[in-house]
Amino acid sequence: ESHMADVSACLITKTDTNPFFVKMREGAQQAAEEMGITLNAYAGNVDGDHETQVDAIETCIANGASGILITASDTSAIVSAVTQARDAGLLVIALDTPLNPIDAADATFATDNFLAGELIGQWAAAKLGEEAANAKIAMLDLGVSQPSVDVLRDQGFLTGFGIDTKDPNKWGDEDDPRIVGNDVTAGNEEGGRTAMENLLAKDPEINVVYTINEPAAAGAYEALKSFGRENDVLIVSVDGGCPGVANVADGIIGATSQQYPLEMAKLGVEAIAQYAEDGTLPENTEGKDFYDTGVKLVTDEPVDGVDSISVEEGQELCWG
Amino acid sequence: MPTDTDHYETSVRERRAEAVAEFADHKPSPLQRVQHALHVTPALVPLIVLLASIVVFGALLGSRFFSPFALTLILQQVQIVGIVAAAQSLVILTAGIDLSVGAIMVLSSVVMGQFTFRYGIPGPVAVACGLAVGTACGFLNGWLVARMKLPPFIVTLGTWQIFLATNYLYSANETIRAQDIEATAPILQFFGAKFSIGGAVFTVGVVFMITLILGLGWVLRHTAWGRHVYALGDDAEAAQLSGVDVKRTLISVYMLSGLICAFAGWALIGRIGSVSPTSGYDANIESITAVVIGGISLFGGRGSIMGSLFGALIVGVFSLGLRLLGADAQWTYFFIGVLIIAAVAVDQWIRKVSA
Amino acid sequence: MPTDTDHYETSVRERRAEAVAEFADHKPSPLQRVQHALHVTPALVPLIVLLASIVVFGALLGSRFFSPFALTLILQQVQIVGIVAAAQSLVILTAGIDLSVGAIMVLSSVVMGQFTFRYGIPGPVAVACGLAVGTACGFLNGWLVARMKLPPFIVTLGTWQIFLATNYLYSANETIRAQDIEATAPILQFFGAKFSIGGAVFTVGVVFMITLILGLGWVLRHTAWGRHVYALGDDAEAAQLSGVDVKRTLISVYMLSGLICAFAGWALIGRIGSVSPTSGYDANIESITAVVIGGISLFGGRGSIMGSLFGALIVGVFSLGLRLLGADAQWTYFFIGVLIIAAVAVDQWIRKVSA
Amino acid sequence: MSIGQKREPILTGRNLVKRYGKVVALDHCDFDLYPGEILAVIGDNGAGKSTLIKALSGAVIPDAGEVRLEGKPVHFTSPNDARHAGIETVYQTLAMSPALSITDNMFMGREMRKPGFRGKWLRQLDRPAMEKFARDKLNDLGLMTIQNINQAVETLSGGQRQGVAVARAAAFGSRVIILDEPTAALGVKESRRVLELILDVRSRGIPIILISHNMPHVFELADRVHVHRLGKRLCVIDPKNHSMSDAVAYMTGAKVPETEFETA
Amino acid sequence: MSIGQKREPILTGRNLVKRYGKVVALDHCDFDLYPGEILAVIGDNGAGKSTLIKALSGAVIPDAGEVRLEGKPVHFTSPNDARHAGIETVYQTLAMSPALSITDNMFMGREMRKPGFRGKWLRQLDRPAMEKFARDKLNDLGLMTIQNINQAVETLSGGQRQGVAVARAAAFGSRVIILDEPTAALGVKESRRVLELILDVRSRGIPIILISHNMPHVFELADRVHVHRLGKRLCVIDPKNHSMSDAVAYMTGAKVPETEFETA
Ligand SMILES: Nc1ncnc2c1ncn2[C@@H]1O[C@H](COP(=O)(O)OP(=O)(O)OP(=O)(O)O)[C@@H](O)[C@H]1O
Ligand SMILES: Nc1ncnc2c1ncn2[C@@H]1O[C@H](COP(=O)(O)OP(=O)(O)OP(=O)(O)O)[C@@H](O)[C@H]1O
Ligand SMILES: OC[C@H]1O[C@](O)(CO)[C@@H](O)[C@@H]1O
Ligand SMILES: [Mg+2]
Ligand SMILES: [Mg+2]
Repeated sequence: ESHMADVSACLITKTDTNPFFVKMREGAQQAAEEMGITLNAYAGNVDGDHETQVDAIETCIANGASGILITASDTSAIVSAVTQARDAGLLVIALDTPLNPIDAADATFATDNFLAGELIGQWAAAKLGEEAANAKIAMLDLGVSQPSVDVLRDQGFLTGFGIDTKDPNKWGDEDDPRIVGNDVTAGNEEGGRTAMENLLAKDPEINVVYTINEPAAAGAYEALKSFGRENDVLIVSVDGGCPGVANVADGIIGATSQQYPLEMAKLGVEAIAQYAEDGTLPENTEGKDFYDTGVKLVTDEPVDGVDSISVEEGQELCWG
Repeated sequence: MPTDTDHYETSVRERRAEAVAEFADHKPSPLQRVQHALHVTPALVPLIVLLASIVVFGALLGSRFFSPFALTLILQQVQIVGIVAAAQSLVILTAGIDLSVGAIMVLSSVVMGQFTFRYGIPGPVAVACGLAVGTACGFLNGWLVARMKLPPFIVTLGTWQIFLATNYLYSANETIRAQDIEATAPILQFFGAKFSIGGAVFTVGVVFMITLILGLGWVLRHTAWGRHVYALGDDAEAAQLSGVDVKRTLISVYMLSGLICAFAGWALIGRIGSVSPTSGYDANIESITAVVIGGISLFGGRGSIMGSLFGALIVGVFSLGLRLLGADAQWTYFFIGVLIIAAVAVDQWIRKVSA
Repeated sequence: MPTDTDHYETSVRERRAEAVAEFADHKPSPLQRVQHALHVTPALVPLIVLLASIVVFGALLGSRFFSPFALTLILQQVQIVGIVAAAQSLVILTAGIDLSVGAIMVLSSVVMGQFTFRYGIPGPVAVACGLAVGTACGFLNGWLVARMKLPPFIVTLGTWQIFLATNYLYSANETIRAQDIEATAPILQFFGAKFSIGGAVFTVGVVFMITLILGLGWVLRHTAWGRHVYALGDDAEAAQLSGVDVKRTLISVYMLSGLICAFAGWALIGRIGSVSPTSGYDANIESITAVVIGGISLFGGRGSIMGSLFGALIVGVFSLGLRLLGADAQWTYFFIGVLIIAAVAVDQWIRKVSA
Repeated sequence: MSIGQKREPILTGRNLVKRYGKVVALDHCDFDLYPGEILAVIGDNGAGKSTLIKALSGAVIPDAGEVRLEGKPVHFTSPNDARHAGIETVYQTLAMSPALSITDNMFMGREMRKPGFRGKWLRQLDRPAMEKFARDKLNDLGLMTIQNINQAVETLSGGQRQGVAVARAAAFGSRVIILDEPTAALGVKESRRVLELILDVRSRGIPIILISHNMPHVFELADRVHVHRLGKRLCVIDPKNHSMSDAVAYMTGAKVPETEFETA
Repeated sequence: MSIGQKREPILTGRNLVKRYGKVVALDHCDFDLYPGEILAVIGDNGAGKSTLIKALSGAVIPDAGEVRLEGKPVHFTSPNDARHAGIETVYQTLAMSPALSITDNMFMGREMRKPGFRGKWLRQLDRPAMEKFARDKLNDLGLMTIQNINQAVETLSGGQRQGVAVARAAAFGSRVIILDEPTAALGVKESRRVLELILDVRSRGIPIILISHNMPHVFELADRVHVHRLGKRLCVIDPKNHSMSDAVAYMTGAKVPETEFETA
């Protein structure tokens, strides 16, 4: 459609190295091509790089974009810049990571991150059975600024596992003795490995590892391997990228909550196109304050009471 | 005391030059005249580069770039680095370097925020406290450099870590939300206040940055303190002997630098709306980059503070221009890297021939 | 040529000292003897600090810390910084600095990975290509410093950005998965191979780091090239006049530094299993920190490369020790900051009195 | 000029001590300068000459001992203190900032401020006044024709620099002028120019302390010669009654003087 | 020593030119050194003396002109080239690395390697051999009793350093030894020691080029005096037939020589 040619959208991700965001970008690019609109993609240098995202938002405003898709690194701090964009008439959609407050964006297309955490928590608890009472858990979180996605997954996991989360808006304030400790990973391999090592040194008997995402899980696995613990520790994660699902197949990760970034990207681009055409705003999922793009637990060792799909099914749905 | 001997060496060289000058050819070529002009006006090279890059991106991008809106957006995007670069310039003029600028900036902004929200101190008082903390950090740097005679690079490498750790520990990594600040202590966001003239949008922070740099330029040129800063950067031993209180001047420079960084922290709240202890991580490298591209010598005593404003703007023009072109952000870094090396190579060339 | 005059100055001072020594009291106090010992063995201070911190954390944490397991874990955690610090030490011994070490490391590791997976080149060849790229980056730095006579700080500030941008642009930000590497080109993970002796776990990377530093220590002490590196760092002009090919030696130092960084890139793949273009962001500052704590003078020509190993280990001991104590990670940075300043203050003290 | 032992000295040092670590640079040193005279200070390298004049000019604070100016004890803690008291020094290294202008250098540490608000509150320099003063002083001394009083010192020749340094001292030094090796490393012609400058200053009645290794210069100019050895004054000799080789013999310890004031 | 104009010179320079930007440091300069002689080179500051000897010793590559050693043209591109040809230089700045040992400094740039595998492949230095050689050479010259041949040069006194520099030159200089202002900034006693050293080296038959501003030293030691002015050789004089003031008058242009070889 020719009238779409001057419509443009922006995609701003946390980094452009995490395969999740690489896929998200590809998905958005493809959707944009199909719709006949222009897409400009920007990213922070590292997970947590807030200023670069602000600069990118401003660039999108200057560029006369119709809307912005953003996975925010600092979910509170980004709000001012987002408000500025909305005031300038742009549609702002949070992808993957809700803003704080969530209604600072016009819409949010995301995994239900709390549910994603809860699923792997429930699965891990059921997997251990009786032993869950004596578990030794390592929590590999994202970053010290505790962005919403970080808190939701962590607290979801603990809830699913049956641990009191104290303040649900904050990780690290729990006092359950089963938690060996929290450490941050920046959501990448290097951080995952060092954090895992630190926690192992604290307590070599760790047998459950929660990880914020699959790159961090991969790093944690390297650490466990170097300590000869790769076979007797349960790693759970979130993402469901093809490499991650392959890791589940290989028994490296016990279970992972699969997200659908291509869906987020596609929906986001479509929503912007729609908005540019007639000003329609996207709707939320029934009963939620965001549009839930869905989450499925991927494992080959299903447990009672927790819905899951097989690795084979997971591989069909996976991305990257 | 390398400065002592540098001076000696220079004077010996000068003397030699004179004795031989008698039989050397003296008519300057046009190229030499250009070099001379560049030598006496150190901010000229970055200014030319700045204008050239605006013209090039303007040609490539048309009105998307060459509009009051986009051009003033650049000002907004460089304001933090620009303010910090002013602080960095002062320190570098004394032949020092300050790696802790970013940490002082964030720590000060966190103090402003936490004092308001944790202790319920009124906004203006909290801001004053933040400015005082920045100045105190600068004092610590200055004291270690001037009194303990430790190398600035190492001192500020150390205090960088110390201030940043203090910032995280004190703030408990807590972001203070823009909405809360707006409700309780809007003065914290003062530097973010906007006004527009035509399509051009200015913020208080941008006005502050420009005023600050013009003001510092004036002070450096028209007050005794300013002359002393240049003198001690040029040759600390000579300055001391000719009556400059080197230690006091040095400490005052680091304190002023700390204060300016605290203002940058205030401006940072205005820019991002919230108080975020994780911001400004790269401010030290970015400010040094601006200063270097701006033509201030890392060896001290030479260069104009206007240059670092131009340096910061050049980086801003490249960043926005390339982003608008849809180029991968990495190209910006690539070109900035090339620009840094080119800037110092040109500088070397100017010095060599006009020496 | 400040080195020239430094030399002049030193020789004049020495002469003066002699003339007056005749009527000065010469018996050294015990304190002076300690200072002398520290002066002639520059790695002694960091070694003492290292041992002391192991003892303190051992006392606080008992066997959790004071076990072969935990102690060798520290070695694993510092291996990358340790290897990069070896490269950094060489450059700093020549009175230079290399801000691009981290960028060279990542770029090399990405080349190793992409050459294998994008072009299907066999692992060992791809590794060799990665090592060659690292060396070439070092050559560019060395050429700009030695031939173009640009200041190392600025050159490597520029190439840092250039190499890092190249890395991102070339890799298209693609991470290569550990399992794929294991299947296709396990040699890329060679440095991660581990073996244990008792509870102590060693990796090839750790062994490489230690061998590298011992080897470089030997080369610096027992070959002409090593003596030339010290000589030119001490006084480049004097070294040139007394027959050292300063430019060639300088370039060779930067090339070797690049090569070592490429090895660090290889070791990085071993450590994180995968090839990730975002790793090693802080390697430059961490390596400089290790070198400074290790007692190598930023002014060149003085210090022992063993010192930087100790420096890296001190940082590692503090990081793990404080984590195990349950302290916030930020305390590590705080103490490292204090340590940096303390290290240089002690260094200054040693020089002053034994001068 | 007579060797005025009976007159009151203008500047004296008594029992001055200065240690640098294990080095004793001044070892209970005495010193006297009389009005209107050129006093040369000679001595071997490292004998402590520069340290002595630094102690007299506030650049070094002695560990012990007393300095008196016109009979009154003074305690200089910086070169500026001595300057305010009218003692000006041209140091061995000239102490100029190469990148700054002649005017800036002449006024370094004692800049003039504009009158009124701009001076008091903005602390603005009074450039025109400073420039005029600098130009006048250079002319007064018949020094040289410097084109542009605002040119950077680094663009001057060595001789011109030395001239500016001496002019600075002469312009502000109302009581005593101290010159540390003003001709070292200078060519023959340029040395001559500086020597004439010194005589010129003396003819205006200001006493001068001249440190030099150059015996012919010392014997040509000085009224009295203070011989410094091993951190203290060995003796003071009259150049008219002593040969250069005597002086060198004293300096090096080859010959021992009978009394401190050989010529008194 | 006779002024051997008839003998073949050992080292000659013809029409040497060296420009630094707009400064012409060597302006078609000629130079001759004869076997066994001490040739002094004198001239005002900046006349180009140091540049001349740098051109002869490979530290500077002349823009034009020719250098011949024993009649054969040579093209030195680094100090090491000149060294290999047997020309050793003690530069004005001594050119030593303060933090390194006496041995390291003596062998800088021409280190000895261990025989066999360790030398060839590991490139290991032969420290014992180097130390023995260094000690022998210092003793040979009856130089001084240095306790520890491995002590850092920065721990030596100025006189000792100068000694080491001269010893290095004497040890390796088989054809020519060049000394640039070896006594500048040295005390009287120490200067004397260095002068004796020079005579000592000459007595072993090696010709010496001596640059100095110190006329008494020049006239005491030199067989011939090369007067350098404005970048070239103005004349060569015999110190036995000329006074110091003649020499200074030539140097400064106050007097013009009749022929280039006044004494030839
Ligand atoms: N700042 C200092 N720190 C340490 N030692 C010093 C310092 N200044 C001077 N000395 C020492 O004090 C002694 C006296 O030095 P001083 O400069 O006064 O000698 P001088 O007679 O002026 O020598 P010269 O003729 O070489 O100028 C020397 O041994 C010198 O090394
Ligand atoms: N590396 C250089 N770069 C630029 N100019 C130089 C260089 N070396 C020497 N010159 C210039 O060449 C001229 C001759 O210098 P040279 O050192 O040869 O003089 P000299 O006769 O040895 O003087 P002195 O007696 O002071 O040692 C001087 O004008 C000097 O400034
Ligand atoms: O770093 C955290 C980020 O990583 C992901 O899990 C993808 O790997 C995202 O969903 C999340 O925002
Ligand atoms: Mg002196
Ligand atoms: Mg010379």
